[in-house]
Amino acid sequence: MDIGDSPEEAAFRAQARTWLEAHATRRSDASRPLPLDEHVPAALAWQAKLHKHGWAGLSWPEAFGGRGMSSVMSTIFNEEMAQFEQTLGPLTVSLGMVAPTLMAHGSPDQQRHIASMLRGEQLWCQLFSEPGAGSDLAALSTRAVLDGDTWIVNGQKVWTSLGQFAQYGILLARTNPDVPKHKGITYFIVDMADPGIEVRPLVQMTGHAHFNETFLTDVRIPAENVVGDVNDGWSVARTTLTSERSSIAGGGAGWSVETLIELAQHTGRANDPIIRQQLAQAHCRSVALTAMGYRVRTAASRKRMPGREMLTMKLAYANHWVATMETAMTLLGGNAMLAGDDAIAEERWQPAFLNQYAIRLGGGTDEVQKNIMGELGLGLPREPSTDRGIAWKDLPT
Amino acid sequence: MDIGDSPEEAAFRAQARTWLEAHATRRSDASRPLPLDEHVPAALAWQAKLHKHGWAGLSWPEAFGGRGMSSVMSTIFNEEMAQFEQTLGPLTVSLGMVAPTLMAHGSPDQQRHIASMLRGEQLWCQLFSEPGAGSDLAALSTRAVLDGDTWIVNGQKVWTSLGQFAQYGILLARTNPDVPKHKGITYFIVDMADPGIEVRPLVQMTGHAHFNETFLTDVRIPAENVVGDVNDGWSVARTTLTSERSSIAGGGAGWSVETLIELAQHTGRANDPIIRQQLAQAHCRSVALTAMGYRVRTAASRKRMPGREMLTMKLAYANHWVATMETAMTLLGGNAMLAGDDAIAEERWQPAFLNQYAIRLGGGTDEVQKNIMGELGLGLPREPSTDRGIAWKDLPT
Amino acid sequence: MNFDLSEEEQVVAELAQQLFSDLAQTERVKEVEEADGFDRDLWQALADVGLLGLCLPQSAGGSGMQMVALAQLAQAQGRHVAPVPLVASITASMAIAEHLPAEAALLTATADGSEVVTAALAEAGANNPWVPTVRATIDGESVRLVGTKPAVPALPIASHVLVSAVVDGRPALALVDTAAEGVTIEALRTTNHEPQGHLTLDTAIDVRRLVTTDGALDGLLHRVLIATSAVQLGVCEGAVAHAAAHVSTREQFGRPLSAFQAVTQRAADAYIATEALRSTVLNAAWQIDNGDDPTADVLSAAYWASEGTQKVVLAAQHLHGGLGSDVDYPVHRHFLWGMQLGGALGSATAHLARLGHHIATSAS
Amino acid sequence: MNFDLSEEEQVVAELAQQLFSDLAQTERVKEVEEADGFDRDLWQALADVGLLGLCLPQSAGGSGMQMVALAQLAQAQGRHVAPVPLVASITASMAIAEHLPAEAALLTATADGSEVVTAALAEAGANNPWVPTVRATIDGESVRLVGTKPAVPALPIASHVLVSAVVDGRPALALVDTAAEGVTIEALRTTNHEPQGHLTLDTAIDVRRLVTTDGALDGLLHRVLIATSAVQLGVCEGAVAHAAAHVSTREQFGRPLSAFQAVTQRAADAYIATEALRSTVLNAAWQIDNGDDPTADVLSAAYWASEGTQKVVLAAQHLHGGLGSDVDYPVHRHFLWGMQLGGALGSATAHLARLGHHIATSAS
Repeated sequence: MDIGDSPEEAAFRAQARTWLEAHATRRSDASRPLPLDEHVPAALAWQAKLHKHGWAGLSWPEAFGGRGMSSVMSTIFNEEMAQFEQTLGPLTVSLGMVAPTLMAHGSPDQQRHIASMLRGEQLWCQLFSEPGAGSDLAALSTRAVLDGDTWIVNGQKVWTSLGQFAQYGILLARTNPDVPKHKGITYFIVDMADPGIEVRPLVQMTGHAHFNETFLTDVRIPAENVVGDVNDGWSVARTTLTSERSSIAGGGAGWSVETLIELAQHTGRANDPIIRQQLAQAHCRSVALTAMGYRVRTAASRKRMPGREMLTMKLAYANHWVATMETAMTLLGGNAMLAGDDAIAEERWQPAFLNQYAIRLGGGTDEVQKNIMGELGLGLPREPSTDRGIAWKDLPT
Repeated sequence: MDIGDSPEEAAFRAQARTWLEAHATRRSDASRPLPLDEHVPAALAWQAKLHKHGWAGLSWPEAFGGRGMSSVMSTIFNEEMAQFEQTLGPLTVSLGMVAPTLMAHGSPDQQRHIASMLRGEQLWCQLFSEPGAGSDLAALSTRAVLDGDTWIVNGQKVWTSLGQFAQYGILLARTNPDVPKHKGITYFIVDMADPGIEVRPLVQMTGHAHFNETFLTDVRIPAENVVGDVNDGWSVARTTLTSERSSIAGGGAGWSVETLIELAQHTGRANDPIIRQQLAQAHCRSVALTAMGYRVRTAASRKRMPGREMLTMKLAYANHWVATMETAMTLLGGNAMLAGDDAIAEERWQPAFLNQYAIRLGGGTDEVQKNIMGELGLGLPREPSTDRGIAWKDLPT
Repeated sequence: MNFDLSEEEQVVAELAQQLFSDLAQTERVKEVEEADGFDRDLWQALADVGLLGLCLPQSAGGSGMQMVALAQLAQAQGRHVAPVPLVASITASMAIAEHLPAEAALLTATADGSEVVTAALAEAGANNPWVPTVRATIDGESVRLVGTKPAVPALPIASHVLVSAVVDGRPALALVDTAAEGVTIEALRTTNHEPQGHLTLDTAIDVRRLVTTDGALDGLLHRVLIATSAVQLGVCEGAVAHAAAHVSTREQFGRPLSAFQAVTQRAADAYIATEALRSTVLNAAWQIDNGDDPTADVLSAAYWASEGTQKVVLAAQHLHGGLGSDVDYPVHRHFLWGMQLGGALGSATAHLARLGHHIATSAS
Repeated sequence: MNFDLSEEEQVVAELAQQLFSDLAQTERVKEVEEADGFDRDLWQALADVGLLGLCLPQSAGGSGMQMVALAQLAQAQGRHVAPVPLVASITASMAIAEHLPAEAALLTATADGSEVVTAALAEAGANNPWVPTVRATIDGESVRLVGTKPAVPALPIASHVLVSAVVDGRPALALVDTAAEGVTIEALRTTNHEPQGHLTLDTAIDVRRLVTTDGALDGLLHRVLIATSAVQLGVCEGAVAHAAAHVSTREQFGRPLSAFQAVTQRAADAYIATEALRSTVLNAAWQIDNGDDPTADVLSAAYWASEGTQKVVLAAQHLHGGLGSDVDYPVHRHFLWGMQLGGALGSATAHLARLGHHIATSAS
């Protein structure tokens, strides 16, 4: 066991830091997140720059335009990049979910998108969730019917992150209602410019609209846009969902304890023993996340699938987020719920607090994750399912 | 709304206090619980004395030898009695569970036991739980077969509190295996002196044996000892179980916050802000329990069934117990786990801590209670049952 | 001993519930949110049935009731998340009636709905409302007030504000006309759309508007804390009801969400927290009206209100899944109210710290 | 970056697991509990395969390994709740080897199993082991030691004890022969049957047995905390495994307990707490061996060990229902060990308080 950088890793880290110092802006107290409509083009431009200088797709296979390095190297680069203002947040779906799925299941033609993503030319969104299918994603009812060599799609999707900015989407639709729910789903690539697609922003409590509802009316998708086999979309989707969980967990230690300590100092509470206790707890959670991260990365670099570690880390991360926000809200006191320009450090704490549901729900609710953990981690038998083997069309609605 | 005593209640309280001062020993720092084998006869003697002086069965109907007063009066007496060393703890099953059941379901002959209990002449125990039937009590497999006018019983029971001291037991046994599990159970009175009964103490972590295993081998029970109807024992048992829940919840505010504050002072930690925070939390829990008690008593005195209030209180009480014990263990620090004579205030904290499972499990686990609360309090539909309508003998084992 | 409501208290509870369910329906609440966050029609309706004067003396056109009755009204408001400054105006007017009986005209105006009064109690920083920072200096017939108060509820719509201040090292209450010279109000946006304002004072009032009676600030804080806790109780009830309805009807994996134990257990936890709050709020309200020293009971209820409400509204939110945060669904208002009110006069940890000091001191 | 065990560390883990599963079976553990709580056969077996000398220098017959390896051994012990004073003896002997190299004979005797050593670190009252209370006074070649130490692990069976003391206001370590004059040992009964003793000192030692090196006490405390945390990790693993087996086989209401979500969710929480402990213990062990200042990492792991282990063993206990407390079922030992070890060198809140001070100081 050796947590430190090997000499090769240390050299790479130094090289990364030097390049970043020259090409990016170091984070400071004055750093503020960009509004969404500026953040998306900025992230694409940053990705293009990374690609131009050879820092994109570090651990991706060379065949897909990557550098073929170990995943430890890309983590090192991300650790260094996290100290700068430039982020790739809006590209999470594209780089973290779509690209790995296309690498595993895409046709050669479809895989050509990967290079475009790597160059920062494409933004993708995910059209999976539906108003009637949340945790039970496979119950989805958006229909796709084959007409010659074109699929005609009708239905409604929800929680489409950045749908208003995306050029492409990955879409799950039901192509055979006469078989059990998991067996009649197909995975498509859809062009978001198709006239049948209408994206409507969902205003959240924060007043922002990160998410959208997406209405699909006679959307026409060419047959070659099916990823994997027709009716086998569920197994393709599993790759995407596993990648989603990794990117949420991999969000890193998230709210750094330093930021929380600063808030405590700023509000004059850093010496309050109760607050200090909470700061120390935050530190403990963050140490655990960091150490869990070591395990995930070690497994990944040895080509083991870090499934259990990832699940644990995702749940630990959600707990950390919620508990940290509670401390922050306590520190902000009567001012915690001031909105808009009146808020203290508004762009940081309050929306993050109100958005905690996204951490808890995204990539599967805590409850669903714990059930999976019971099976994978503890070898517990599954809860009996009441809908196994029943054709989708015969399920109660 | 009026939380205080009415003039009549205040007069009764004063009268009770005067009598107790004259006949009982006020609790002090030197007070120590008696060992079990002294506690049982002492409780019976105390009950006899209460009866002799007209303080027994205060809220029981006069027909059963009670005084027919409102339940508020008996609570007032119990509140006053709690400040004295004398307790009726070992009679909880007799007075709190068996007597109400016999009042509701017993034959006139069976109801004659009630007067004996009131006079402190009888100790009862409960023979319900089995090694193979815990939360799922109705799955019990102790069999009773009718032979002429005598039932022959064979089986094994567990968690028999004070079984080694009891003269009588209440027993659930299966009398018809060919119907669904709740429908083939009969409720019996059993004489614990029957030669077929063997009571074996269960040593717990505390080193004490409050509980027993009870083995029943060809135990002969006369037909007139059936309480209620044959095969209708489940509905009789519901009365007993509801009473059990009440007596656990009614245990009062339990570990008084004063005792915890004393421990904090004794260990020199009363000014530690973190400890003080925990003391304050304990106080808040205790205020909530006290106020919940007002609601339960008000409902009872108006002849409303305080089912939901009781459930809530039982769960709140279990939470209070566990959290209080955690604070106590923190205060005791390195000495917390010293055993026997080496323990600090051993009879108080450590066994109580180790015994927390009894609070959490007795009268139904927390999980079972919360499911009931979902139904009763929130009107949620029940979880689908996988064994409804199946004959007991056909259930998987 | 009787923990049931009296007939009079029951009438208040029913009247309030009826009024809010008629007049504070979701569509109307939304409309008001998009305007200035104060429903004047509802306010007038509350005045017309006598609920704004509920706790004022009969001489001022009131019904002379107390905290247990006010808790019923506040609870019904919370259940419907109705946008009116009930707690602020009624508790402030109770303090005025008690300590400044000469202000009869103002009291009548608050009872008939024509004027709103409020109190400025929160403090900047660690928010310890028991130790005011506004300085009051008596100079003959006049009192000079200098200082600031953050996030005062209803300030932009109030005609008068009762300001907690310190005079000669002791707490006092000063009644200030919001239109007077030297009174600066900066209106604030809050996440739950409730009107609030920062107050800056560099002004003078008549000495007859200064209350220096022992315990006056404590009494007002107790009432505000418990009336606010009662609103939170209503907020919890509403949140739990929304969540129970949602999980009973929403199906996943072929059965309603409520048929999953993980869901039931979380909903039951929310139910227990709500019941603990209900019991402690009623107890504290009664103790304020009748007890010797209600401090420990008030702080206990305030703790359950801050800590418990946060748990309950988070659970309700979580049980709604993504829908919970969509502003087109009503449950998010309960969440925002729960969060807003929880921190208003100190967090759960602040209540515990004060209570810890109180019980450790009383015990020794 | 490689968080996997090295080949050498892997060998230790496997050897330890093999030995404990062969020699520390439930029946044997019970037998030892009923005697004096020290399994001498197992101790000798550990010595024979070289595990008692695992972290001693080769000159003393040891293997010269460090905390990551010791954590493997301690974890395997915890998994089997094996009654031997491993942590006490190995960490004390590591400190002796580091600071008192002249004690070669004693080190050889600890490595070959013929003698047990321990350290007296806990303090009475609030139990702050970082500030010792035993007073050491140097008088030429001799050092006078006066004071008491509560609940010292393995004291009744130890030949020597390393006592934390204060000399001229600075912490020190003093090596004391338990048979010397002026050394009083009062053997204690503990709930988990582990031998412990109260130590009273009014004695003198040779000045060459006093360690005044800067950081010696901190170093020893770090090692004891992390080795103990590793035992707790093993205790958690064992408890979770028992609980998973129980809920998978025990049927209620026609299906295994594990098919109830309330059960699965609680078991999953225990699993997460165990994994957090695993990650932080390994991290802290590595930091002790290689880092600059391991304090924050050590305290974080100790927090997870105290707080998390208590949660895990309570959950395992609860999931066993009444059986959990029956001394004939093995899971109760995990409960008792978890509770015993959690308070040994300060509670979770004490670790947090120290950590809070440390990070607030480092940050400013």
